[in-house]
Amino acid sequence: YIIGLEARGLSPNARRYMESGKVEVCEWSNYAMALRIKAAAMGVSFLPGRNLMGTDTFKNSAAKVARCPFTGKLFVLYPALWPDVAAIHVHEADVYGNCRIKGISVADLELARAAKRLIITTERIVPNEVIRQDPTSTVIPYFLVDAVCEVPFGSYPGNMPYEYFSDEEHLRQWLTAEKDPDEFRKFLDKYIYGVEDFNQYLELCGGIERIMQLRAQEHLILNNRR
Amino acid sequence: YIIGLEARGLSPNARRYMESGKVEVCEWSNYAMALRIKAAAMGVSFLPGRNLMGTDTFKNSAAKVARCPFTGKLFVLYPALWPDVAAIHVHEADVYGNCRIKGISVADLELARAAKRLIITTERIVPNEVIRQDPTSTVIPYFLVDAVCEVPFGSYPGNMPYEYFSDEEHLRQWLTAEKDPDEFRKFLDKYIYGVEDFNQYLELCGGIERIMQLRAQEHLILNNRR
Amino acid sequence: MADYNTMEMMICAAARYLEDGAAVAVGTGAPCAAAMLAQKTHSPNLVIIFEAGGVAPILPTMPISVGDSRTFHKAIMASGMCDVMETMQRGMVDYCFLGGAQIDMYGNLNSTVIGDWSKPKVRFPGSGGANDFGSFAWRIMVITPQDSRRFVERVDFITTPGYLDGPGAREKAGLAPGTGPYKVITNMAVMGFDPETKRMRIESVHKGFTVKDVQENTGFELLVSPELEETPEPTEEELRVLREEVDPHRYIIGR
Amino acid sequence: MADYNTMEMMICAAARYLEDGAAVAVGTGAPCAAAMLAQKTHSPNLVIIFEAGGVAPILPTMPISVGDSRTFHKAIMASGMCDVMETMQRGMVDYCFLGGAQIDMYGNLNSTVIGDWSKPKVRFPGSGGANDFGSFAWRIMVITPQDSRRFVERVDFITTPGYLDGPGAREKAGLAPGTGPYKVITNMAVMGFDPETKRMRIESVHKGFTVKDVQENTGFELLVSPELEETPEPTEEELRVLREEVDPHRYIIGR
Repeated sequence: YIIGLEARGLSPNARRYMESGKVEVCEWSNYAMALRIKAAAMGVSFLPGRNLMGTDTFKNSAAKVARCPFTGKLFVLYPALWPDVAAIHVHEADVYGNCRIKGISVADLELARAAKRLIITTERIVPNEVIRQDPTSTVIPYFLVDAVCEVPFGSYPGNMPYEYFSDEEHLRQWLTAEKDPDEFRKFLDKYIYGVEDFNQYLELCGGIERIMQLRAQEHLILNNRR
Repeated sequence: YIIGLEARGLSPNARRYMESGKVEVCEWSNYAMALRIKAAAMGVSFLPGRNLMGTDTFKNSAAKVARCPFTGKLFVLYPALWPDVAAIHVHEADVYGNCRIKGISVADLELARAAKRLIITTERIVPNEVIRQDPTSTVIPYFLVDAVCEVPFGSYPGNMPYEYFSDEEHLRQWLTAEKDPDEFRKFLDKYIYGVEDFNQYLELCGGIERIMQLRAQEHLILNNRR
Repeated sequence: MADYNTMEMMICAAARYLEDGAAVAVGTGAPCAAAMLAQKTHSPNLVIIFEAGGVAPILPTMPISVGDSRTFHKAIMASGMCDVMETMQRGMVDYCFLGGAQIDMYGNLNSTVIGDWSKPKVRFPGSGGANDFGSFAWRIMVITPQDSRRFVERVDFITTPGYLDGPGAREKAGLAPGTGPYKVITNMAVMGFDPETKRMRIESVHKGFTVKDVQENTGFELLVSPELEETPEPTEEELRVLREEVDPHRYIIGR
Repeated sequence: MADYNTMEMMICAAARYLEDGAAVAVGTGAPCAAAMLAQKTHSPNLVIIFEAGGVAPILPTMPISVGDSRTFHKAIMASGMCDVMETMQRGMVDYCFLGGAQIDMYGNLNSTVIGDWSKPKVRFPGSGGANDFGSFAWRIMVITPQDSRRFVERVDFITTPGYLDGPGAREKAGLAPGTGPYKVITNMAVMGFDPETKRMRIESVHKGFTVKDVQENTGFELLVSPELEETPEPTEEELRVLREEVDPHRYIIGR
């Protein structure tokens, strides 16, 4: 679970929960988590890494230390992690779930292979022939996929490379609302519980007009619309 | 070392050596070798796999068996392999060595990351701006690369996807020559030791005319030239 | 019934085991022909996978190498060896096809040496991807000639695991439970494996051959299935597709 | 000399350590600004790497997230987290930048909790990629304000390894020999680490500050380098590039 939002600060709501003692916490690192998912993706129950060693992060993780039987060097062993469900938003997918991603993939390719159930949302559905015309571009094959949903702008308010930038104003509003539980409840009622579907949410946030602004931002085009 | 050439049969010369007792042999499997290279590419000295177990292939490898500390399951552990030098032929590279490959990559991406020295040969050099325009397509970054050589048709007599098919006639001639050590010597003198460079070798084999035939074959175009 | 040769018989028999929607890892040659035939007849959604990275191609012709361009012609993905092998290691591939110089009653395969390993009489390529396929796929299929020099009491070298030395041995070695040799298809018969003893048994005999013929060309005692039957012959349609679409140049069926 | 603020001073001081041709793993904020500044001044061939997969971008503006589009704008490669982290694990990245709520005399960093871990007074994000960076990069750089609540005798929680409990401790824990904290850059001084004891020491003090100022704002005893000097001030050119090209909106330098 991620409570840090980098340059945007911490999620106040998540932080409150973490400090409340209501949730049990386990420490890992980004690569530790990626390795755990990669282990599952490779079909093995553990993988070695040379991180976490010597730290309290290690002590409060579920990882173990072992020696390499060939070199005698110490390694941290990470247990494989098989997520029950993963949702990945991609640029293009065919109706079967063959997917293409443009730009960095973080740990999505490993995640797609590790998850027990995989939901793909896609900016656009493309014909199977398009996929088959350039198989080098496929990064997730259909047999890993349980559902494909065409959700244009589905990464909003997040950034979708080459499509639209993140909506920092909306995210700021969200994080501000989180500071006060009542405000946060109101925010959620309006934007999440109060809407029928994703398109309604998008409409509330400025709809296609807003997306066009974010698209211009993504492409580093200056504009004076706001 | 590979002595099997699949549908083409075995290399008689390699087989002779293997049977002569002059070379020491160690057994692995394709995925075992890929895992060994992948371990090096990941920066760890071993990786686990669920193959080789229970077989004489395992007994005559240098792999070891260990239990997963989390699940108690048995795994074969493979020692990392850091090749001294690797040579990889790619479709496009810039002068710095940023590379693009079209089609399957076998274990080349892992190999590029594992090798101590990496030589790239490329069908064509492209400007750095072309690489930077589509960073998703880069599979080998320049900082892994020690040398870049522009060698059009450099995969000949092998297959280069989307460029030209393998020259089965020439390969048959080669394998036939290998059956007799004297014939093989003559073959090597003519085609390898007797030429100044790769382009001369290509010329001996039919030059650009032959490549055009192989290109037609690659693209499944029927032609009557031979 | 149409005339057909031994190779055609074997390919048609093998193809029938590949049900629609299954995934099969193949090499070049007869196994690939069987997979193509299945895909062009009863299993249009068969997923054909090549170890070098080709996933679900629409094969235009028989590949010469498991890594040539044909193996990912109009494929859904052109990936790499680790991705394919790890897909298999996760248990996502149902069938694989293997061959070998020797096979024993437990379906163990030898494609490494004849004679002593350190001083071989004959040296073969070794595992290649065979051990991986045989370790990872749920069901191992073998196409090979019935010959007592091939069907031996004990293989000189276990390159690829069958049921090793009997029931429970694969699991004890660490291989995934429920995996192992499934069918051995020869010029004379189709053999399976007894669920209790994991020993090879004759399940069907091709037209023109008898159990005795099969046993005489086998170097160990074969069990016989209680439901022994005659192998169905290739149909006209199977032969037509095989000859016209799968292998028009008779690279495989002309052998 | 031009006027400049604390943040500008820290960024300029940090940028100077990044020599041409080096590789540096950064997050968002001041470290990224320092890397951009270095690249636009003395280190045009500096390789900037982001943990989510962006490799050697030409940064058009400051990224908001380590995974946003800016991090691979005109990059040489848009890869993924495993590839980047494994590149670091292979020892191919020279520098990384880290921060934290607490740092101790051995350069250990805490970005997890203040107070007891199981009942934290304050909960921070935890490692994120910090432990990985601090384990893999050759040299750890830290930009942080000089404050005795931050510079503590013993961090409440070692999120990311510095020299742990002293000489040889990293190696004993299994971390690569020769790696560890390198420079800690604050509003008052640049600190390095004594090669023998691995303890933090003052190496240069910024104009307007004294060793005493630094020590008074540090919760443990600092060593002082025998070659103590005054930190060079930012040059006009550095400030111009920083203000006009790196951070024109003053996201970082306006803090």
